[in-house]
Amino acid sequence: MNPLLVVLFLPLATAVFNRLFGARLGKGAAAGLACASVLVAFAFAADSVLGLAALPAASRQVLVHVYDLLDLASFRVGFDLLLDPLSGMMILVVTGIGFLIHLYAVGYMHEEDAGEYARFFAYVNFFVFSMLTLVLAANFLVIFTGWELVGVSSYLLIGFYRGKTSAADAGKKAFIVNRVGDFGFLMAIFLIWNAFGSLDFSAVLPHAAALSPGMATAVGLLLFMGAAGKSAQGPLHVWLPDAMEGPTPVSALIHAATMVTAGVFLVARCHAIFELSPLALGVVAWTGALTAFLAATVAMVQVDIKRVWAYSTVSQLGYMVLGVGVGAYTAGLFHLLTHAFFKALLFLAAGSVMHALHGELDMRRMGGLWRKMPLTCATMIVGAACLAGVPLTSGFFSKDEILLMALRGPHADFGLWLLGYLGAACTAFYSGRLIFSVFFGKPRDHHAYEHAHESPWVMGLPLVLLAVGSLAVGLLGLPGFLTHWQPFTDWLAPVFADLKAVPEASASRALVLGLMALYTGTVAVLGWIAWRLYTGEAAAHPADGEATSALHRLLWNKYFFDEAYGFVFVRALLGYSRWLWRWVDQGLVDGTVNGVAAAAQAAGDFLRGRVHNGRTRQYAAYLAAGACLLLGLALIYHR
Amino acid sequence: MFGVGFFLALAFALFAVGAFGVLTRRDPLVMFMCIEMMFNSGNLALVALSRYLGLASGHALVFFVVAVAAAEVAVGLGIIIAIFRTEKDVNVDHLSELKG
Amino acid sequence: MGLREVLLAVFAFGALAFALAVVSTRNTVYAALEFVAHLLCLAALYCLLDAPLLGVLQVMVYAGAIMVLFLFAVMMLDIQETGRESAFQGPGQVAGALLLAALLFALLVFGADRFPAAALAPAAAPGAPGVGADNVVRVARALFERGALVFEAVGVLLLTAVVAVMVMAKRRLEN
Amino acid sequence: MAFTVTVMGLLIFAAAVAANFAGMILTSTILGPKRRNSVKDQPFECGSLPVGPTHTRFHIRFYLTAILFLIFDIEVVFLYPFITILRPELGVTGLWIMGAFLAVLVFGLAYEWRRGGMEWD
Repeated sequence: MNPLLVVLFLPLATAVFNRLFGARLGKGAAAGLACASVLVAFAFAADSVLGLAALPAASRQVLVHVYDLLDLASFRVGFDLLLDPLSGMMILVVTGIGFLIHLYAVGYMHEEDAGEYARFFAYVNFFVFSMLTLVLAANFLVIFTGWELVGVSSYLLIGFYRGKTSAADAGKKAFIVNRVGDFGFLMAIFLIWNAFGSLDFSAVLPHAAALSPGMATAVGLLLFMGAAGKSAQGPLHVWLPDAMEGPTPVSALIHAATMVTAGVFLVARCHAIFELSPLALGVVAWTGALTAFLAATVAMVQVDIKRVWAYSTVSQLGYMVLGVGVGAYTAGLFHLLTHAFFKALLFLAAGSVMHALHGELDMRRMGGLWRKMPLTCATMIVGAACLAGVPLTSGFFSKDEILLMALRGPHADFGLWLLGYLGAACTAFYSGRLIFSVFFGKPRDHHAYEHAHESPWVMGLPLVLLAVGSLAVGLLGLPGFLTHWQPFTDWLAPVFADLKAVPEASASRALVLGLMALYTGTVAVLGWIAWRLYTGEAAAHPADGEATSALHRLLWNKYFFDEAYGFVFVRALLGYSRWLWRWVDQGLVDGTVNGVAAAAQAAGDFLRGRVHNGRTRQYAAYLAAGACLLLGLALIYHR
Repeated sequence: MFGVGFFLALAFALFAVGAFGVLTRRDPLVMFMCIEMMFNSGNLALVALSRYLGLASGHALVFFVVAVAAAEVAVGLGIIIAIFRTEKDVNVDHLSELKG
Repeated sequence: MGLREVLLAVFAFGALAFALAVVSTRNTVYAALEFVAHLLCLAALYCLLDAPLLGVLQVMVYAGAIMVLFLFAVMMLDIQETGRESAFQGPGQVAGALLLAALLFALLVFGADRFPAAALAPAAAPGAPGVGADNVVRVARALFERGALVFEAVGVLLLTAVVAVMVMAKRRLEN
Repeated sequence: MAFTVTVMGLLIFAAAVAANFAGMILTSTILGPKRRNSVKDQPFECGSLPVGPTHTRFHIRFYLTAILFLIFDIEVVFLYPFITILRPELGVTGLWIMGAFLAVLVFGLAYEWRRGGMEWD
């Protein structure tokens, strides 16, 4: 049996088992089973990827046929899995980081009762299965199936605390906003089927050039609509911050490391289509850049630590989308990889703080916690350094590469670079602000401070491993002028071998070094500002609702996106509906309809007495007569 | 004489007889038997066509039809028993409570 | 006309005759027994059509298990009441039903006649599913290689049926 | 129109069947002796009197048992063709397929057992 099947179906099997019997097994068994299944899946994934690496570079593609989903004469879709360098990287991320998060959750969810505990692990395992389906898909039907399964499992996980209305609402919001994107994705799939007569990647992507330019743009934009929904881009980002209602390990798993990267993955997977359409690529890149910048500015003023990281996730996803949008697919995916590590770390560390402070998330009531929880503090500083792009951390290398590509890559634009640079500056500021407010300075809430404690080892161990990983993963993609050892680029090279111009940035070494110096300086200056502002006795946090300026109010309210949606979609729709109801419906339609309806009701009453009379055999007679009618029609009209 | 046409005609005839039974009998059990008869006529057509086209997939289909029919009979008879043990009446025509 | 043809004629006759008998018999128990006979004739026809496995299936599942259920159901209901009335209802209804059934039959026959003759021409030698062990193997391949998922679905369907019957019958047991 | 000819053959055949059927019944009704008396109409000609109604209603438990029988009947019917190709062709995959099927059916059995479908009192 192919090891990929184990990777895919083991988490599903444990999910089903835990949901059915986990509550009776007790907490230890349920959690142990869930963790073990993901660990085994990781081992098998590593085995598959090593097997893939042993193949010659040009033939690193393994297709696994699991089952014929549909086998009609003209339309055949199989449940096919594709293992290539891209999906290989993704399954390692999903199972590897997924395992660490499982481990962390063992400690984090410990206070739940056995039933809820088993339910949690069942859902998380189900999520892992869904995500693996998505990344391993070998055709558009399977990837869409995975896409929807991810949507369902994230709905279940975000709304995990089902007693809380806000959690249930957040789950629904995530689901509905994602559906908007999915609509685009589905339309794109229809267009692809129409154009190619097949949904297999192998039949579509290598022959994408057969698409007319207009069709390529349409398909690209619709695919990106799906990607934007999942990856929380542009106007469809509103679900992600609310999704923090889920348990913290869920935030780390779904909203940092895996699910939200699906959009980036999709664009990279379908790059052959995007490359045909400069317009579609432009939309992708500008959406990414604007999202990166705007979300970073919002993160500067939020006081809920999980919410800061949520907006930071939106912003970092913007960078990845910017990367793939300027044709720097490898750079975008490298940022995806590094971000998966450090953002999972940051969320888990935030969860650890929250755990220590009994659910407190407001950074205005923290401070000085480094003495109480040194491990959490150290690991979170590592994560924040990566996020902010402190030199020599993984985030520095990956973000640097994207920005360089935005300035000098095949689809570069100065405006894209500027937005990216400003966003990076904001990132440095809010990362510093959060670290300094939470861990340094004087404790602001002495009661909470006294009761704070370091988390147990099951939560600490994943933090340490992720911190080490966050630092080490940068080595895989050092800048080109430092070394020729480029494992990440080389690994993904077969996937992007079809690109005409290899996106080798046409930049001189002086420019690269100058940019690096610029970023380093920016990070240093903004970090220092944050230190001065937030470690003092009276830290510069305004209270709730106290707006220091119009700008602050705008950012505090997240650019009024939710309010705008409320106004445009809810209020306007209601108003329009009311107008329709009053005039068109009641006046025009009802006037006509009431007459018809009265007649219809009379006819209906008559018929109900005669036709719908409860006599079984009479119904059977209608059935037979209908069959005769259909047969007769078929006989007449079939030639 | 015994080509595929003969068996198809026999299957059609059995189907028509079954339909006639469903339309005229009042005993729900006999109606049910007639429905099974229509099922079987379909099976007969499948077997005959498989025989003359040299396919085994028709046989597999008959397997599934029989298994589904078994499940259907189990539930259907369960429903009939449940209804008629409360109604104390075994005439379909007297049963019109479930109408809208 | 060899033995096979004679047997085919006899069992085709039997199937049709017992079908008519089921429809026209008043007593439900007799109707059930005639239905068993009808099913046995069909089983014989399957055997003659080179489908011995299906013949066995027909006897075991239909004539065996399903009809046992029918007979239990008959025994559980009080059948004396209907036995007295005529099996059919008024002459108008019978005529209408007869008309509908005849129409159905005619349409089916004409429909089959419309079928391109080429489609019905034997693809391989007639009787290709073969007799004996080979037939079983071919059917098994069709069942478990292409139809594995359907097979599992049938399992779930049977489970559903068991649960449904339990729910309906259990209420009765508890009363 | 060879097919229609066959159908005509079938129809003639059916008419012959019906005529034969009717003829036999008619002959026996006409030719058979019809001498009835009260003793002959009794259920037992040996003289013992029948007690209670002849139709006794079965309990629903029989039905539940019959359902179990049906399930395992189907199972056996599927097992036979399965075994013929298990060794050379299906291998371990086949065991998984059948294992899942059997597990589902055994689940049904367990359910009926748990709900007391097999208790006789």
